[in-house]
Amino acid sequence: MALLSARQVTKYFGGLCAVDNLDLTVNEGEIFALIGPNGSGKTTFTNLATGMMAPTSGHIEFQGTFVSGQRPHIITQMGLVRTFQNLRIFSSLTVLEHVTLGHFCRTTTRVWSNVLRTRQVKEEEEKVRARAEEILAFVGLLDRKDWPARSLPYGQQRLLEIARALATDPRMIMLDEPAAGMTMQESSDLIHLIRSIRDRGITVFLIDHKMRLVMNVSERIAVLNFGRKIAEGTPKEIQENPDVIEAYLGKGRRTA
Amino acid sequence: MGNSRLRNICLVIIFVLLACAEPLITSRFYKFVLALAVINVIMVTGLHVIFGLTGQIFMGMAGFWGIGSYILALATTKMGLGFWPALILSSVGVGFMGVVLGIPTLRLKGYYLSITTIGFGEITRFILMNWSAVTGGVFGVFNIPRPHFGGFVLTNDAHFYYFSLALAAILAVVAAILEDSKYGTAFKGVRDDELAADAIGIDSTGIKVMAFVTCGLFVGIGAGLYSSLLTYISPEVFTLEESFRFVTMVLVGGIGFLPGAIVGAVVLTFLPEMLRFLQAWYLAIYGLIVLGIVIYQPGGIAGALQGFLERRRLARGEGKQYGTA
Amino acid sequence: MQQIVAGLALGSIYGLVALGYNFIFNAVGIVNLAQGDFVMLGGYIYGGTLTLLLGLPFLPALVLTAIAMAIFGIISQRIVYYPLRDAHPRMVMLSTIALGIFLKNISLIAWGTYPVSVSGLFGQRGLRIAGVSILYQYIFILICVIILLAIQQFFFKKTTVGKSMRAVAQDRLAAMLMGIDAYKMIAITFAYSSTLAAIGGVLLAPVFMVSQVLANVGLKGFAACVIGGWGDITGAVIGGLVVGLVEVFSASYISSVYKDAIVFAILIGFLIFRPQGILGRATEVSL
Amino acid sequence: MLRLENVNAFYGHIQALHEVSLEVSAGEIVCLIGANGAGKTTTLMSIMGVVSTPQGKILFEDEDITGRPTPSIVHKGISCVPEGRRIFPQLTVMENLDMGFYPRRDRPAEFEEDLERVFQLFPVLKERKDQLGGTLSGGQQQMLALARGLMARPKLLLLDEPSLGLAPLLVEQVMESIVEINKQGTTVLLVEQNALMALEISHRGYVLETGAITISGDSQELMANAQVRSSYLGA
Repeated sequence: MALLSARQVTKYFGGLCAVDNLDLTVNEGEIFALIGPNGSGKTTFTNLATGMMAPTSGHIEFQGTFVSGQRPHIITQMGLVRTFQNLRIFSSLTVLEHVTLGHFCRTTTRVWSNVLRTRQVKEEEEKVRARAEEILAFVGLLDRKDWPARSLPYGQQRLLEIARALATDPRMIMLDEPAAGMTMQESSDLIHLIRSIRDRGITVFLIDHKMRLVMNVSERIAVLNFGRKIAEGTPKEIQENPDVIEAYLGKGRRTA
Repeated sequence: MGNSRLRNICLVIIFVLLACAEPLITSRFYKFVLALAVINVIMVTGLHVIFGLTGQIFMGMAGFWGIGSYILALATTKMGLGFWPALILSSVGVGFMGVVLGIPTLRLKGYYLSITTIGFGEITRFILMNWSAVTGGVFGVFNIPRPHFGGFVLTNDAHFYYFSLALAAILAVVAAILEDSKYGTAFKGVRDDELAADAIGIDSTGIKVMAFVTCGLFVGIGAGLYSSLLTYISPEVFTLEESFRFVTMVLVGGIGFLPGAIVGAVVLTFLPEMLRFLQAWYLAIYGLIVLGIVIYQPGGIAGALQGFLERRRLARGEGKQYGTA
Repeated sequence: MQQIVAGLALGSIYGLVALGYNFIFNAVGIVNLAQGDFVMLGGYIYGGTLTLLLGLPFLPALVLTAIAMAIFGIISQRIVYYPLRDAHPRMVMLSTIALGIFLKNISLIAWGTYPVSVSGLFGQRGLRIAGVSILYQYIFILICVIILLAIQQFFFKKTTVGKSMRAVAQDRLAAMLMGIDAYKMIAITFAYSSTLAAIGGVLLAPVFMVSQVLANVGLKGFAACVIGGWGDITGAVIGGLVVGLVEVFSASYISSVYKDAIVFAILIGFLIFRPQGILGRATEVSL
Repeated sequence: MLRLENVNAFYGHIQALHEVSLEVSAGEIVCLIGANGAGKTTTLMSIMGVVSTPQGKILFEDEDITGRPTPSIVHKGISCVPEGRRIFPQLTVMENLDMGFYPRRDRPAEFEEDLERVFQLFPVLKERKDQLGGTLSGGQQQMLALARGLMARPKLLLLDEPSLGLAPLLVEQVMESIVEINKQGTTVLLVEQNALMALEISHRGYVLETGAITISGDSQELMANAQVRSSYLGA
């Protein structure tokens, strides 16, 4: 069943066409990857789907509702969350605070009850905390929960961003180059993490350049070039596709 | 800093010191300045929420202050409202101005927001001066009543002082609770990275408007007390320089640390008065002092305190808690 | 016609002030909120000291003011920017505010509270065309600004120093790695933007009187930046002209009491509805 | 040609480099590999004088350059292509190259000659010489960054993560041009995340872990080293 579908989505920046008449469907429960050369429109598509930008034409539906042009926080509340290619960590918050803040949009108590510290507020805080700790344990950061997030090593900051996104209880998570800057070991661990995210019932949409990761973990791949989709299929089909080799992969197999 | 225990200890110490200070000051003038300082503490607590916690450089404090002062002044003298309803009205009124100002934040960030708030402050002063029919124009408003409890009116400046101090303490506690709640974390999240906050489902615009409204509610109370303390107000007080002075209070205290902002408010209320013997030079020197703080102690009082605690911890041989990254 | 020329002349000076903002903004990513006070200082040095006190003729006074302000720009760069170069831009913004407060009050001490009036090169003489009179001073201002812009254009497009200043503005670290002494270029940028402020002050002195109020020109220049689009040189000039025209027309057709308020209202309108300015080329300005 | 002796570097009170010693001889490609945050960029920035190095010694052609201001180091003949390319987005390709020529601006006669040389290496830049740097694609920007670094005619070229964020196809192209640059006589110190790639094109390599050099040697040796293989090559 289609969870996210893009229909004839086009995005212009000035005269430059970043996404060109793109049709894309991501099914519920799959791990889907979008690859392509730099500047081929992958991140732009993520921005369009999560409301950071509005498409010039066309539209994107999530769970059958239009999301294109919606405001970002509404889309996240609908269950579509993303991470960023360049880390965006809250510099003054601790690891645990990141994850509790991720759950903020699912909490219900109001300001005045928070100021009066009612029983509901205390119960809610307890619940949010337990949930945050569960997610931190899931990504393997529980022992660092009281660290200031900015003092985590780079790879762990990436994990924290994923944890923060998972705390919003999403149905689908879009990971924009999660392995960038990760060591070989960390990106191997990421493969397991991505699989277990899917096993929690969350659909995964992945953008990355590390072919070892992409080919290993994804079930379906679409390839973009100059904003247009040039191929779509299983990892095996993609690796053998002459157009993709020509535009993106290259003949050598040196890249990891 | 992010250390709520340190914050609470500092708050207790500050309010105890302020309570003890009143009898120690003998000069009538400085007693008055002390009362002004506590009113500024209330207003700076509001600014702390929007500037310190939410990171929005709000340069229109004079606007909030002016509106709040005039609401109380006009409500008591022209509408015949009692002091208490008028104080609530000024708080709510300025809180509402927070919504009005918050709406532009739907689209504005950084400098744009700051400049819009400067514009807001200047336009407010302009209206207060020129809308003579209502505001009395440049002549201002006279005979603003003092607070009362039943038949007991706080004409005595000392009584007024303790009354304001009690309100300031209550509001500081409210601000501290808010800071420790999930909303406090959300404020800081929006301050650190608005886009990231949006991406995890936080309505950053809503959070900013909320911070503006909270600021307005606090400033409204302080401004009302100001009118009542002086019993006379006129528009030429509410200038851009005053807005800057409030921002400087937060800065001197250290952005994001409430006790720091409060100390900043007290210091910067007294400093210009104490520099008055320098006559024409005093504002120039005041500018230099602010410049010096920004350059040499950018963390403000909070930064100095943190540095001190850090050095002491190191001296005691407790290693850093976190590894390098 | 009269108003158009007056508006354009005034506007071109606002444009100069706006350029002053833009250069510093592009170079170091901060808004120098003391820019208006620089204009005021330029006006005082020219009007208060060099012309009235020393009785210098126009040209030497202009040149001396420009030099004095260029040096002042380098000094203030050293004080308000350099120590804070690695701090958050908001700290620099606040330090420029403090500098502004300092300048305003020091000028009160140095030149007193009474406005200084300076008669321009042409006094109140003017040109009469078809029954309307246009002050020579306004025409002179327009010519000065046009020449200045032409020189500036050449400087930034063709000279190595100009190009390296642009490079530093776009990416300081990369520029340093090219062997460019970035902090020297930043100092030059401050010197240049202060010189622009000084020229603005000198040209405005005969139009307004020189007083602390002259610092309000900073706000007009800021409005010009926003209306034209931040960081954009053409935008700054266009924005300045718009502000100048609006001011002159609202003074003569609505009320001179409200002219500043109207400029402010337009500024806020732009901030809210079109923050990228008329040209809309500049990307988002964020702190 | 370049020698680092027991260099320590600090960010505030956090020590980023611990006693780093390494050597690059003329004509070599030497690579520095390691995880993110291990101190690779800090090492390069210390050489360039961007990070202050209170302790240790950095020698270039037997001359102590520790703590010298960046411009004077560039004038000595070291060029650095920083991480993330950092070309000047609002300058044209030509103006970008012009900036690269800055250390040799007193010899304008050689400009054309050098320009021809980099255009030969990267023909695509010639086609786009009047385009603004920011409008180039990622790969083209990387080419421009390399070309800009070469315009200084450096004796030693420092490259920081030239493959970062590039598509596999482009990574290969960039690596090939690095080999070509080296063949034409420029010594290269290459910092890379992509360890396999870096070791394949380099002569020698160093492994940096949390600010200290842990393993060093011949690139072939490193590729065979069990620890390198498990941590960086994913084998």
